[in-house]
Amino acid sequence: MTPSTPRLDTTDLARAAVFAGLIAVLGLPGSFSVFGGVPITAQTLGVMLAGAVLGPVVGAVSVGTLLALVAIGLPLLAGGRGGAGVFVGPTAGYLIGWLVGVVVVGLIVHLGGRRPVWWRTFAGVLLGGVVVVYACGIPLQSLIMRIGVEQALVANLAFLPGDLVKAVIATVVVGALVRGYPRAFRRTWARRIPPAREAASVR
Amino acid sequence: MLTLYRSGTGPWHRMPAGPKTLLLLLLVLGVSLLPASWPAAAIAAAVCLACYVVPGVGFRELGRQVWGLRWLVVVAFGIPCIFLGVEAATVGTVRIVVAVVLAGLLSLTTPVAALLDVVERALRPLRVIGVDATRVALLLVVALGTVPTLTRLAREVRVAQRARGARGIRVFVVPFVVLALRHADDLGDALSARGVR
Amino acid sequence: MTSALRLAGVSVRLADADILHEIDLALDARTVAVIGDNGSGKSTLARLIGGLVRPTRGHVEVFGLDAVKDAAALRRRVAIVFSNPDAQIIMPTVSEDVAFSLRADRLPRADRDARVVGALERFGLADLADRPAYELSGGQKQLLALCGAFIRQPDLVIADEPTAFLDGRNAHLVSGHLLADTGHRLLVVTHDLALAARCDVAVRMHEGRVVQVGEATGVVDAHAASWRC
Amino acid sequence: MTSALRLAGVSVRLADADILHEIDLALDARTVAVIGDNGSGKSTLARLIGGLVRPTRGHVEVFGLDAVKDAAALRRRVAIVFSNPDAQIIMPTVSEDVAFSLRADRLPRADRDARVVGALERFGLADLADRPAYELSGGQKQLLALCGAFIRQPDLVIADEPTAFLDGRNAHLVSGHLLADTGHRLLVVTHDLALAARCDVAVRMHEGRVVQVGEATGVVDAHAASWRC
Ligand SMILES: Nc1ncnc2c1ncn2[C@@H]1O[C@H](COP(=O)(O)OP(=O)(O)OP(=O)(O)O)[C@@H](O)[C@H]1O
Ligand SMILES: Nc1ncnc2c1ncn2[C@@H]1O[C@H](COP(=O)(O)OP(=O)(O)OP(=O)(O)O)[C@@H](O)[C@H]1O
Ligand SMILES: O=C(O)CCCC[C@@H]1SC[C@@H]2NC(=O)N[C@@H]21
Ligand SMILES: [Mg+2]
Ligand SMILES: [Mg+2]
Repeated sequence: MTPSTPRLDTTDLARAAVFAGLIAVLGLPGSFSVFGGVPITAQTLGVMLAGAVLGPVVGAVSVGTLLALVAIGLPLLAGGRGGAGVFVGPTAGYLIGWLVGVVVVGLIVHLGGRRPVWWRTFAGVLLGGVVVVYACGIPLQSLIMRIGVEQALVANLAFLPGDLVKAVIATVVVGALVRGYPRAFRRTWARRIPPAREAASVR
Repeated sequence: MLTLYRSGTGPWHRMPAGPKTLLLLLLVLGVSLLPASWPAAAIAAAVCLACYVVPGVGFRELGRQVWGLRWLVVVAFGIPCIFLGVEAATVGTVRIVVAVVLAGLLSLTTPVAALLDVVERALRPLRVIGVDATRVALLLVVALGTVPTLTRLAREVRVAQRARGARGIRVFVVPFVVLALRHADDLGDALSARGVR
Repeated sequence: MTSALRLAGVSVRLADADILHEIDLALDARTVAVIGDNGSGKSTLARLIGGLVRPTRGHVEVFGLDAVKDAAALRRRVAIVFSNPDAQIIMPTVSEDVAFSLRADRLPRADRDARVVGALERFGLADLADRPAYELSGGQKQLLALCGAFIRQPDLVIADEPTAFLDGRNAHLVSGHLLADTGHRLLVVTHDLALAARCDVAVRMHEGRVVQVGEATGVVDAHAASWRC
Repeated sequence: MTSALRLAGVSVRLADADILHEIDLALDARTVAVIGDNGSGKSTLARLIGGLVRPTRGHVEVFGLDAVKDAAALRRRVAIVFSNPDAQIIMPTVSEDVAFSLRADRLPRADRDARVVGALERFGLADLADRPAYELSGGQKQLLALCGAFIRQPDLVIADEPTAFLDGRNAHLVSGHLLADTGHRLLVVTHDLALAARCDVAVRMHEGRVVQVGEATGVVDAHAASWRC
């Protein structure tokens, strides 16, 4: 479940672990509301950020870690849910979608190891964090619930506004990190650029 | 860390974690493949009741699990009801609930540590393709340990922001991610210092 | 007559735990230190006075304003600084972050920029105005937090272990700014007993109760004596 | 003759920034303090000696072993303690975490358990053995980190601001354990000048260079004089 090739050093390992925890904390009860059989959850925002900040490989390890913990019975999904049961319930496809999506987000945002720019980030989180997640989630939901794909699709329109908002937030957050804490990305582009050019003048 | 585990001494609790995982996996698979008909729903429900009647879990626990799925029931019944009719909706709902509740038996009756061992053992053959099972297990343990710290950091950020009159999720997420990454750097050093390569 | 800071029969319960018990306090000193062991309730007391925690019982009054009922009015007169510098930063660059503190005042842009520049200069951050805020050193970040707090010219500054993450030089610099008499009162929670001793009055806490209030050096000595062999 | 700790022409570059410049050091004292301003490179020096950072140029030798080439051998003789108590605990319960330090030794289970129990007792944690580590207070967590470091009977303990997050009482306890002469050498990075003064030798850093090495109290006084008015 957790890919570990190519080999990760301890910093990557720690980052993957911490982001798994971060996605879990974004789903804590009390922080954000949940309703319906499939929750509207800020955890998808965490998935987008994992891909955008950690890149495809470490990001995937991170989401894989979260899913493995859920599978062995820790209540880390929105609303304190967990256990092997969720992998045979109607949201199973979305969870797989997170794993595929985080890779797509990472690949697009870090394309060629370049500095993330807002439009590429937005395209990445939209494609990986929304389209891919739906593409995995909806068919499996229709399979498990034995309803038509179109019907599952209609039912899922309820998530679209929320997910678009999350994609915008993720883009803004990544922009703020690029400006405020470039070291967040140091495993990719920040490693190659000269660090902190000294103080620009005061306006 | 709170878990879904409920301690007990019944047969499910005593069964070794590995075989139990396999058995439940097979049962869930079987239930999932049942056709959409009344007899199939009855079989599924019977299997489920049989699994929960065993001492150490019991119907109370079953009730608790099903109650936890109430929203799922509403949706799993509601949507197909509109498109497919009452029979298909009922049968489908029973099947989904039974599958989820059966799979739930695993975490209900097995401590997380035992399941970690199962993961580690199950991954060991993957050594040939470069998966280091011990390392994966360590990763899971470390990730679990980050949850209380991150919860505390999230609270720290929220309090500091309230003091400055700032609100909103963007404003929350940026410092939270920075703090999380700093924590990860410290954690990475501590792992190396304690001999993890 | 009413004190600048008055707590009457205040208890705080959080998540089913009694954190503060029946606290009565009336303080008028310009600078007050709060000291005590880990977990004794110092931060909770500071948050209570800053309006971030509500009393379960009793009343908290700051400048004659009720901390619960007049929370909005108090918010404009009280600023709070915490120990973790990263948690206090809101905007990505130094000057944006300081300017954030003024956003509610709806000043003309030029005025606002002028005040930001002035404040940055006062805290020695002028050269760093456009730098990524999260990549400053710990000491610089804490100065940034002070800058964002002082720019609103608060009447009371509450600081919760403001020097915990700092080296000697920066701790000295930060405490200098906090203790300087520039028209504000100070309530500082600290385990740096040298800093506490420089305040006028100290409050010593133990297991959710105030066990001693008085002239700072005396209280600090009594506290240090409680654990030094 | 070779010193216990020897750095020859060591420079470190991280993310294209020069962090340490041409450091030459030879130290033989039992306890060494490293002091200096925020960002002066103290932590990087400690991590270098602990084998967590590689020198970009030059050589680091500890007990005659090269920190890069003999990293594995050194790992068995050197233990490191950090300031953040939350980031050092790896396993879910107190005793499991201490046992984690011994996992490479492949001891028989009974021996291992006996050593864990002994170490927990020494650090006053015996009563907490089966508690979830995240429930401990900051001070207890730091004692647990020390316990995990000392159980391997290291020849050198490196501590990076081990008391930064602790209150007076716990800081006192932790420094007592670090300074006690129980057969280990100590290299401690600290901004607590009282702790630094209790070491034999102090190293003072400034902007990535070692600017003074000598008898601790003298170096500490010189450093404090550099920023006290
Ligand atoms: N939100 C909360 N929910 C539950 N318990 C809390 C909460 N905040 C604080 N506590 C508990 O209240 C007690 C006092 O906490 P507080 O943070 O006020 O102590 P403190 O004196 O500031 O300690 P320290 O020196 O470690 O900062 C502690 O035991 C703490 O665990
Ligand atoms: N991984 C890194 N990448 C880039 N720069 C780094 C890295 N680690 C440290 N630095 C920079 O190197 C300089 C020295 O850092 P170091 O942590 O060694 O200082 P320090 O003396 O320990 O400071 P403090 O007292 O704040 O802990 C700082 O300017 C820091 O920003
Ligand atoms: O908690 C689970 O079991 C999985 C939740 C899946 C939620 C999906 S992901 C895409 C869509 N957007 C949301 O906010 N929720 C759904
Ligand atoms: Mg506190
Ligand atoms: Mg340091």
